[in-house]
Amino acid sequence: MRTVVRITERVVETPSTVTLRFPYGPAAAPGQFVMVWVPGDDELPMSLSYVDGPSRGVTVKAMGDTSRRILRLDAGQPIGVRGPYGRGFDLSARRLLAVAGGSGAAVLAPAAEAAVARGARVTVALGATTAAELLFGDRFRAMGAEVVEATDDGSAGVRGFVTGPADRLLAERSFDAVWTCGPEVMMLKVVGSARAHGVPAHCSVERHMKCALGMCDACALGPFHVCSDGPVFAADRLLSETEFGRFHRDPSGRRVPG
Amino acid sequence: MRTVVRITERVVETPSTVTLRFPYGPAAAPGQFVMVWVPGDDELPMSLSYVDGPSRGVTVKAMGDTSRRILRLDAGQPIGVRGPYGRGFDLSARRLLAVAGGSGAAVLAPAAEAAVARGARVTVALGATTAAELLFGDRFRAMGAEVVEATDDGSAGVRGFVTGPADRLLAERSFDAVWTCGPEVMMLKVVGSARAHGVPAHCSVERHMKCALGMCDACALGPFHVCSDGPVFAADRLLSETEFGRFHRDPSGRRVPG
Amino acid sequence: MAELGVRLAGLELRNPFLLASGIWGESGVSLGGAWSAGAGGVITKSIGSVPRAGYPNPTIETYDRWGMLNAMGLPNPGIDEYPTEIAAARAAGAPVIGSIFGATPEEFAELARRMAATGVLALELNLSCPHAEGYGTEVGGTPEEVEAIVRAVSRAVRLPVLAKITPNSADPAGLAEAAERGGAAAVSAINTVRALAIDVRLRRPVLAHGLGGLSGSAIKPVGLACVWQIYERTRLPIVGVGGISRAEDALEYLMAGATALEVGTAIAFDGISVFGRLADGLARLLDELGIARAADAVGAAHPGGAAARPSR
Amino acid sequence: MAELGVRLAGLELRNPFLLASGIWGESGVSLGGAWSAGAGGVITKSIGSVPRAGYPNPTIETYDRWGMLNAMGLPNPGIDEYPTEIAAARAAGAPVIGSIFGATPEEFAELARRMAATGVLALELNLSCPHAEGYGTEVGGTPEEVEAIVRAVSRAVRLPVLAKITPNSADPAGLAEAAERGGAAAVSAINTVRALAIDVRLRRPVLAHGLGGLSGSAIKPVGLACVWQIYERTRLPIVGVGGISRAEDALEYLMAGATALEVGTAIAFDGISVFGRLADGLARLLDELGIARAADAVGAAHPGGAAARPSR
Ligand SMILES: Cc1cc2nc3c(=O)[nH]c(=O)nc-3n(C[C@H](O)[C@H](O)[C@H](O)COP(=O)(O)OP(=O)(O)OC[C@H]3O[C@@H](n4cnc5c(N)ncnc54)[C@H](O)[C@@H]3O)c2cc1C
Ligand SMILES: Cc1cc2nc3c(=O)[nH]c(=O)nc-3n(C[C@H](O)[C@H](O)[C@H](O)COP(=O)(O)OP(=O)(O)OC[C@H]3O[C@@H](n4cnc5c(N)ncnc54)[C@H](O)[C@@H]3O)c2cc1C
Ligand SMILES: Cc1cc2nc3c(=O)[nH]c(=O)nc-3n(C[C@H](O)[C@H](O)[C@H](O)COP(=O)(O)O)c2cc1C
Ligand SMILES: Cc1cc2nc3c(=O)[nH]c(=O)nc-3n(C[C@H](O)[C@H](O)[C@H](O)COP(=O)(O)O)c2cc1C
Ligand code: FES
Ligand code: FES
Repeated sequence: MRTVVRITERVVETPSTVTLRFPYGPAAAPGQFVMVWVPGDDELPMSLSYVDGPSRGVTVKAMGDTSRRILRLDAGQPIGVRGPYGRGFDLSARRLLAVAGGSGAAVLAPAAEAAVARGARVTVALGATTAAELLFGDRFRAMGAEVVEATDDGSAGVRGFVTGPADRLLAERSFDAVWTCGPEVMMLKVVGSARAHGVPAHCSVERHMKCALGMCDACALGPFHVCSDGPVFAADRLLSETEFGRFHRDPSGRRVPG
Repeated sequence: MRTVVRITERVVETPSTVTLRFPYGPAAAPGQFVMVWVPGDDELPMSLSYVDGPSRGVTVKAMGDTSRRILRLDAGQPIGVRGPYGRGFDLSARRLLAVAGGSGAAVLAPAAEAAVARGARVTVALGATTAAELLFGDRFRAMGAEVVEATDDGSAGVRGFVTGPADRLLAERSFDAVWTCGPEVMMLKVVGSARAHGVPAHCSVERHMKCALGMCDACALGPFHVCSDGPVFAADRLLSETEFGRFHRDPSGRRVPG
Repeated sequence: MAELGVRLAGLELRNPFLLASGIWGESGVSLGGAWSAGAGGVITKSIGSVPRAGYPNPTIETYDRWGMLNAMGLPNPGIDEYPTEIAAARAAGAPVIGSIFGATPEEFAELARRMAATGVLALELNLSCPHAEGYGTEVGGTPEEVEAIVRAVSRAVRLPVLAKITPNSADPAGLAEAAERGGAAAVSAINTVRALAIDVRLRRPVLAHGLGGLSGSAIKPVGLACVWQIYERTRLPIVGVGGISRAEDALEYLMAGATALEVGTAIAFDGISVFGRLADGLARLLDELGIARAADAVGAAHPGGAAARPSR
Repeated sequence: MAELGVRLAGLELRNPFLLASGIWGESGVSLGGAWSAGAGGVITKSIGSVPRAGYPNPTIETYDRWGMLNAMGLPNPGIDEYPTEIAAARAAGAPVIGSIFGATPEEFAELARRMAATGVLALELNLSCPHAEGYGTEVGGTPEEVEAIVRAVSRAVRLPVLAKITPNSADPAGLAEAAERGGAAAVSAINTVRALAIDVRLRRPVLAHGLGGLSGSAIKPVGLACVWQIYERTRLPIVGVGGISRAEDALEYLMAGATALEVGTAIAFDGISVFGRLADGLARLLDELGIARAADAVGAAHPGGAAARPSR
């Protein structure tokens, strides 16, 4: 039940991030992910960065071997796609703060677009190591969102982690909801700020995935399976009911810290 | 994919013939049959003698062991039913002659009812060994059909085979179509008369059945499978393309005369 | 248009789709009908030494459109009467492969001689019916038995011999290796998978015989695994069978290593016209994938393709 | 309401539906979750001596809603770390059966000792994974192997031992007989059926490992046949597994001879709430058929019912 599609377009978004576009039929919601099979290699979960219409897309950051091979794929090459899986974002908030670290903007961009389409006002705190790595800044601006940038090296926006500007925005303004996607320690901090300011937060969580069907237990996170109950979770439940931010499981199912 | 149903009513139609009624859902057309499974015994093809509504029925004549056991079943007993299978009668004729021998009336009665409901004028030539064995005479009369009877012993109607009155009716009146069901030699004669008078005839044919799905070849008749291409056939094709009336196949697939 | 013709153990087939044994296979006219509907060739019902009525009904059970259970019990008219049917099938122009079943190598050999005399182009040995006492898997369930029967038949006739093996084995490919040693020209895989259905309201097995064999889409993955392993462990041409109902299924089997294919249960669900649709569909699919000939797809999913086969 | 509780090899289960090994079975919280969702008990993922990552993805393929193919490759955290998970499952109140896999009788025995120490109520031996090199069917494919492993484990621990056997055998019931000789308290049948899928567009097997195991509705008739034959040839209680997703499926297995049941693939298609639906549905179905207790249905489809079992 995989569909083999050919990549129609390859867009270099940042030095380490590439978007691959491909035709894909099944309806999807922002926040959902697909399993992308690179034949002869591996199959990885990837959020849909383009969710609607005939041409979908995933935006891949160079991490380990497989992601690096994925982002070297070019137009015309076949990949296997199955999904979409999981539950996406609640799109009902009117005043939204999206906090993205690293490739987190890949899932927050389409979700923010959908929220804007429903009339939300969106502010984005966008973080990266350096200016060139800021992902989808223009895409956020094009949808009418206000973008506050942060870079580790200060080459653009505020110097330092994006959690700083995020906390400041939460202190200065009123939001109905915070969405965040990025490294787990970043998300933990953002959730802490949101709590402090009484704003409900949702996180898009990553865990090792195999079946993506809520069966194999690879992505177990407390009482949840990230593939079917997530990847987007209410932060409150993540903190009270799971080991979020403390440990995850490696492919053997062993708990490893972090 | 059998449905197990409980017999709701048992009606003795003639000394050798019993109707069993039971609830059954799937839509059926007059002339179609079901496979009736008597648990612990056998599964036999039986035409639906009651085709519509929630309560269907089959009308069973005592032949060999299994049919005798079937007609001894009583209300409350469970049977397995699958189907309906096959193709039924073309109901477009306006002036119809139905020629029934033995249990043949079981399939011709519901078909005639359907034709009458579409405005046809139906004449029935109804044959049996003796008066008490005439099947569904009242049912035919109740639908407004004219019934001409024939019995081997002359105890009712014309003495002799029903083929006699059938031939006479064809000679004296105009019909658009002849339908016949009964012993194969009887049907052959009726088809002969119909041909002689230029009236197209259709026969409901019996062959040994196993799968009823057009697969196992048990019911092969020339290029046809009675279970899926029949049981109702245009007489012309039966005579020109098959061994109808000359031989059939036993359960092993061997040709046996008759 | 892609070339569908394949060569199987010396037979030239206009397409890879053979009528599977036991479906439309008792009457010669039906065999001819399958050919007219577009089959590449036809395999007869398995024929034995004497007529057999088979088991009483119920003989089949179906599962939606993905599976079927049967225990026909090898009904067949017997070898004495069967030449008439072969003659009718040949008269219709069909390339006929005669399927036989027996209880001993000697009975197989004798049936093979008599079947060969009818003018069939090849023989298929049913070593694999899972529900016939004294036949099928009961005589073809071990490599030793398979080898002995195949050898007896190969010595008795000049025709190519296809050994049809069972998936109900710890090592189906080992049965194929045994067939290869015995002199088979090809191996057909698979026959049905041992199975059972119970009617909970009647508290009894559905089939009169109790145990039966599963066929249809449900067993396609099982057949593919057998073909895959046989491809890697023998040099025999393989006839893939089990759950083929769409062009994709057919191409899966070819790429797993099958040279020709058999189609059975799909005929119950989709009618005999499935042969035409399969041939058209396969040609289109090959075109789409830029494969010029069905034969070029054989074994293509193995790393190294045809080079993956053992050499001798 | 019909009584659903059953007694399996000394364990009292509130209903016959056990979580099958390999599904929701790595984390103790998940095991507890299956219990909370209504399972009668839970079986852990098969645990080995050392952590194993399993095969790379793709590890699964699905067929509509009637089947699934997997080759996970026995990923598991290893017996050193696993006691924490068992503790979490037990804390949730779940009756836990520990599944283990090893390469030799000695490794099985050592794992059994360590698993027993975690407080599980019984052990299930995975003698039947069809796609793990050096484990599963490769060490439990013959009666001799099954007997030796079961004997080694039965001697090593006091807990009831369930031998989980493979359908990929000429004679699965013979494997159950061997388990009985070795001292098993019960036999679980079946594990998945050896199978393969090919992606014709990519010209390669879908699963990274190539061969995998078929599960889900497609194998229900296969599992039923195994349970039926084991019921007739051994006196062991049987745990029926393979394709159970509706109450009718469950009752089929009970009537074929199973005392308890395992549910796996249905969880992927229907969610963990399938346990609640199965229990409710079975109770209703038993009521409809006038069967007072699930235990009364066991073997009911055999002529003679429980009397059909061999006596000793
Ligand atoms: C729901 C979800 C959505 C994701 N969306 C995106 C996205 O939009 N863009 C993006 O770049 N990345 C995304 N990822 C992460 C992506 O799946 C990979 O984890 C990442 O690309 C690193 O893989 P690798 O094989 O290159 O790294 P490796 O060096 O092989 O491994 C690095 C780490 O990647 C993780 N990983 C490897 N295989 C898997 C797997 N099957 N499932 C989950 N994690 C795995 C492991 O934790 C491993 O420690 C998402 C992950 C999840 C769970
Ligand atoms: C399409 C069709 C519709 C039929 N409709 C009716 C009907 O409405 N009422 C009715 O009384 N009978 C009907 N029959 C006939 C019925 O199926 C049996 O053939 C008949 O009842 C005799 O069965 P038996 O087992 O009692 O006879 P037996 O003594 O066992 O056998 C007598 C003959 O019955 C035939 N027979 C046995 N089993 C089968 C079988 N599986 N399929 C076909 N024939 C078989 C054989 O030709 C056999 O020689 C129909 C048959 C067909 C094919
Ligand atoms: C009703 C039926 C009858 C069969 N009879 C035979 C037979 O006589 N000889 C044989 O070798 N195989 C027989 N088979 C097995 C088929 O030839 C084939 O191997 C099997 O059904 C798998 O293919 P399919 O899924 O396309 O049906 C029979 C199968 C069915 C369904
Ligand atoms: C993803 C997956 C993983 C499995 N892992 C194991 C395992 O570790 N040990 C085991 O004994 N069986 C394992 N099995 C087999 C199941 O326990 C069960 O026997 C089989 O799937 C048939 O049941 P089902 O049709 O209900 O899934 C696994 C099955 C699946 C689908
Ligand atoms: S990936 Fe298998 S349960 Fe989530
Ligand atoms: S009964 Fe099987 S083909 Fe008609």
